[in-house]
Amino acid sequence: MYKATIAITLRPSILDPEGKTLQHALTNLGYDEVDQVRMGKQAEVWIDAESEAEARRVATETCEELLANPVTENFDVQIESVPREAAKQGTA
Amino acid sequence: MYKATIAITLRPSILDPEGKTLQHALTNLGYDEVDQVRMGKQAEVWIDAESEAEARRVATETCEELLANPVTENFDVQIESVPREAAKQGTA
Amino acid sequence: MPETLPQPPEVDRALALDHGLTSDEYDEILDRLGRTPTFTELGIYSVMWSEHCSYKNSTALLQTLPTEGEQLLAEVGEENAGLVDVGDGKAVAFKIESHNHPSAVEPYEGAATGVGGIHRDIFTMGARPICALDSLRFGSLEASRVRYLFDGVVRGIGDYGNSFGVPTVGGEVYFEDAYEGNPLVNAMSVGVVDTDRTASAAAETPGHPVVLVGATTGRDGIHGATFASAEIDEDSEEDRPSVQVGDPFTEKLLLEATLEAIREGVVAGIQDMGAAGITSSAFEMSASGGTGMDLYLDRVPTRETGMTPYEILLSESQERMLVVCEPGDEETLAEIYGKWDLNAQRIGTVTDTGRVRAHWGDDEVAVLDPAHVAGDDVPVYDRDTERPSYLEETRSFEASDVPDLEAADVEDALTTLLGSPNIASKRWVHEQYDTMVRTNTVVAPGPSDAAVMRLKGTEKGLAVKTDGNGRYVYLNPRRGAKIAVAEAARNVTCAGGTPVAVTNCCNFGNPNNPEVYWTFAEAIGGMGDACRALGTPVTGGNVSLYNEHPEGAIYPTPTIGMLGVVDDLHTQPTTAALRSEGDVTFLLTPRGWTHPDRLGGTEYLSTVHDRVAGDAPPLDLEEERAVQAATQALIRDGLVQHAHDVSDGGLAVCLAESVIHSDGLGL
Amino acid sequence: MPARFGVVVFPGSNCDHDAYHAAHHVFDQETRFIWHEEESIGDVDVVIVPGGFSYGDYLRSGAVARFSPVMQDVVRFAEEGGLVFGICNGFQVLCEAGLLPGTLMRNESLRFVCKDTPLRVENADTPFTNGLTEDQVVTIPISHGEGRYYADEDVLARIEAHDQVLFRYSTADGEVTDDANPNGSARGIAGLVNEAGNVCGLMPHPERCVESLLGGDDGRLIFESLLAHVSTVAA
Repeated sequence: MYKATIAITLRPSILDPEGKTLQHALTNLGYDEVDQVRMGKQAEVWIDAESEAEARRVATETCEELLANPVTENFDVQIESVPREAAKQGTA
Repeated sequence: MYKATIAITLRPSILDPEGKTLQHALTNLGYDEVDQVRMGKQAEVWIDAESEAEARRVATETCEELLANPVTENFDVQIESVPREAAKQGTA
Repeated sequence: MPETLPQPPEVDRALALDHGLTSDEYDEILDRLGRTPTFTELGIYSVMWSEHCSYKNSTALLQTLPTEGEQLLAEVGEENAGLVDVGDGKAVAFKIESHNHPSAVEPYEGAATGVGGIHRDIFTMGARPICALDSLRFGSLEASRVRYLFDGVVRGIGDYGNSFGVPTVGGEVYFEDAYEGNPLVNAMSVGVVDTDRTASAAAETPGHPVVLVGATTGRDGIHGATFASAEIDEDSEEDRPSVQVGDPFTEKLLLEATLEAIREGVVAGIQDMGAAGITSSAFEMSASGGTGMDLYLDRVPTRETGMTPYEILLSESQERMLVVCEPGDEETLAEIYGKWDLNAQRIGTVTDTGRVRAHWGDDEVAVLDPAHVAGDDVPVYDRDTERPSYLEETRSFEASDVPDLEAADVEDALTTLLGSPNIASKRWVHEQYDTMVRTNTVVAPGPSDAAVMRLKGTEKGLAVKTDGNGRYVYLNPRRGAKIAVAEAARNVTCAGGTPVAVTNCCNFGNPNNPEVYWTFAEAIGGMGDACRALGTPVTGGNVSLYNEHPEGAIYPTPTIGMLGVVDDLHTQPTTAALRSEGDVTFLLTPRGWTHPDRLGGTEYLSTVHDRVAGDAPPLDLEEERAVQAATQALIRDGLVQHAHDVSDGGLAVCLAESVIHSDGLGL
Repeated sequence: MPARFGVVVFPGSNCDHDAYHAAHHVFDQETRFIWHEEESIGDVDVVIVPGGFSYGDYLRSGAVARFSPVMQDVVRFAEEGGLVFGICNGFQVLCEAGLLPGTLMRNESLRFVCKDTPLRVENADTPFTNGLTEDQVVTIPISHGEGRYYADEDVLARIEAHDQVLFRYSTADGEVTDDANPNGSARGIAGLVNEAGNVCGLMPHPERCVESLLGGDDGRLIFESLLAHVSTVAA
């Protein structure tokens, strides 16, 4: 069993109102060191594949077909091997 | 300049309706290898700090105070050093 | 064979007290069973005898309320939604319920699951929800935690309602220091059903299969019911193992599947799973049917591994219902729910043993009498009462204690009132709600005293409103509760409707405090008086006790959900907005009425002079009924262009609002 | 010659009944629901992909719905010139399905917004707007949380060049300003058609304002345009 951790982020040129609002709120809370915030999504996908390469292929395809919007988003896939039963509670 | 990449995920015991629906959709699309999906958020925060430890402290505090909901979410902070001007376009 | 279980803890008095039961209640259980209860049985008693499920501290009082009316169809139980016949072969199911404690911990999910739960109470009766309303109370907006709670609650109500596809058309929002740390989130749903298509909530016939339909079961909100009966204190945020999470998408599927199953006639009995999940529906259906049930918990579709019978029985996973069907109908049931991608798993059978027996494989983990757990034998308490000492101080207030208003200050006072959070426009709130989906909204929130909804297929409409004023009830519980009913009826009348029936949500403090229980008893008394005088019987509702914050009890706050019928939808809906130049405005009062010159409990006194004192404003129920009857007659005769009730902020605010809502007209 | 309407129903759609009520009860047209698992949409002149929260709007509005079996046939119907009308969530589904350019993102205010909204007519020469006149202002309710239209600059340029924009958010007197833009949509775009002009996406809900009883009936003009187009094509 493998777990893909997929970061789905807005392409840099695209306006991110949520990031802008959070950066503003953090400055108000006194975090002047915070220069910019960009919000994205993280998908954790447990894949029952034979090999890491197989898991990576499946993860990449699920992004291209559904999880990421090609018009506005980039995605990055990290794969790790996880014990089987951990998946059920999503504790891995 | 440092960049914190923060994974904000639902605590395992919390129901994830979005993950449940997407896992179902992927299976319908023929991705039977997909055993489970959990959706979360990823925050990229550019921090103008003196050291990596300083950046990590700021990033962790912003999560505790604003970015993560303590009742339903866990968070994990990764820190990397990034060139200064890259921050502006968020391209790092 | 299901997996073997970890050894449950030893059951003793201390564990019972941990579970929120009192020592006397534990003795009552030992006496009734003649043995020590199993760990699972203890969990069942703790949740079913919580205030939230048993109403043990309020049943005695609630029974004094008028519940008869020739238009009422369903036999009124505290937990079921009322059913009112509105003619044209249609009946209206409506109810208001609280989700205060969960919303104090997690505002977004607390409010969302409150909306989901109240809609299930409606469609479990076979009715399709046509609109939702809410009644919200928070601490002062100065506190950032209050702003966080307020934003989370509004988003939760919006996201759930908008996705579920039922318009949120009305409500009220109040900000008072007394609600700091313990917000009130009351959600109301109104549904319509053909009178010959209603569904029963009883398990009547032994041998009928018992089927669990809807979402899978997880460890959500275990002990949510008991938690709702315990005061919120600093460390209560940690002892919540798992917050209940709402899934409006699954609820929409559950609604369509359930209405389809009822239409196909394969539902003999059905009950929504609210607080206490499988336990409450199984025991309540058996108690009202006078039957028993054999349940096999290992057949329940679970979302997490290793769940014990205790956890499965008490889980409050959302979007689930318990259905009883005739033998042989299980396949059709599974087919209908399967079409909507939902589980429909048989987990037991109705029996004639007068016991609910829960099994884990071959082991019996609980055998209890539904009458004792959820029926007539549940303990009922009549607490002692004591007139609160604070009344001495508040009633000593005289209007002369504050400087009279100089002519020069009138304008400032009015603008201060119009800008105060309790009176200012709530557009920021209701513009986040879909107020129009299902295209029945004739009068949406904003310019009107009540929302008016179209009843497709008839010339009629429904006027619906939520109302309550905690400050009035704090200053005079009996009169304050009367005013809550009278004002809700007045709002429905001004919108062109005739008040028909009421649902209530009683939000009070700790019942073991005699002063709190006095305000509760007095308020119920006043509510009964007003419902009798105005001819609007109570069809059901909800009680939420233990609403406290660090310094003491919240304002005693009974909120009223009023249902009215608009006979002619094309001519009678009326709003507060001035309509055309040259119209004449009248102040309608009882004959011989004179201004009582009293400022007690007014928004003016609180906002301009920062004082909460005096007696609640005067109210004569006979005069109120006469003024409303006159208004209804004037509207029916087509003489009324606009109508608005005088309430918070008095006549000045009432006139100002009429101008503000109009299209550039003046007065 | 009546027009035959088909209203697609996904799990989670909730404006399907409203579209059906408008087409069938208000305009007295033959109308049927098309369940998302049906392979064929059958004999229809206009397919309405209604508003709502298909699949709960999880991940992205319309992201999951586009894979429903019925969408394959809707795409075929569109490619053969059939009239496809995506309203609100339906607009999002058509973008995800590639029938319309660009995408709909979360409102810039980060809040759901539901209110009557003035729109300025940009192109009155399409099957959806032939009953209106250019620069006319109509008021149609919006109700969405993800209504911010976005497309890359080159795509926007092409859309403008082919006069594909039908409506822009405007003030009551037709000014397209930032204040009049409820969600931050690029160029104030509220609704557009594909290059062939037979597939339309519109964020506002015309089916919610076809009866004056509910406070306005500017939505009639769009339905009337569709009926007029179908009858001229058939004649």
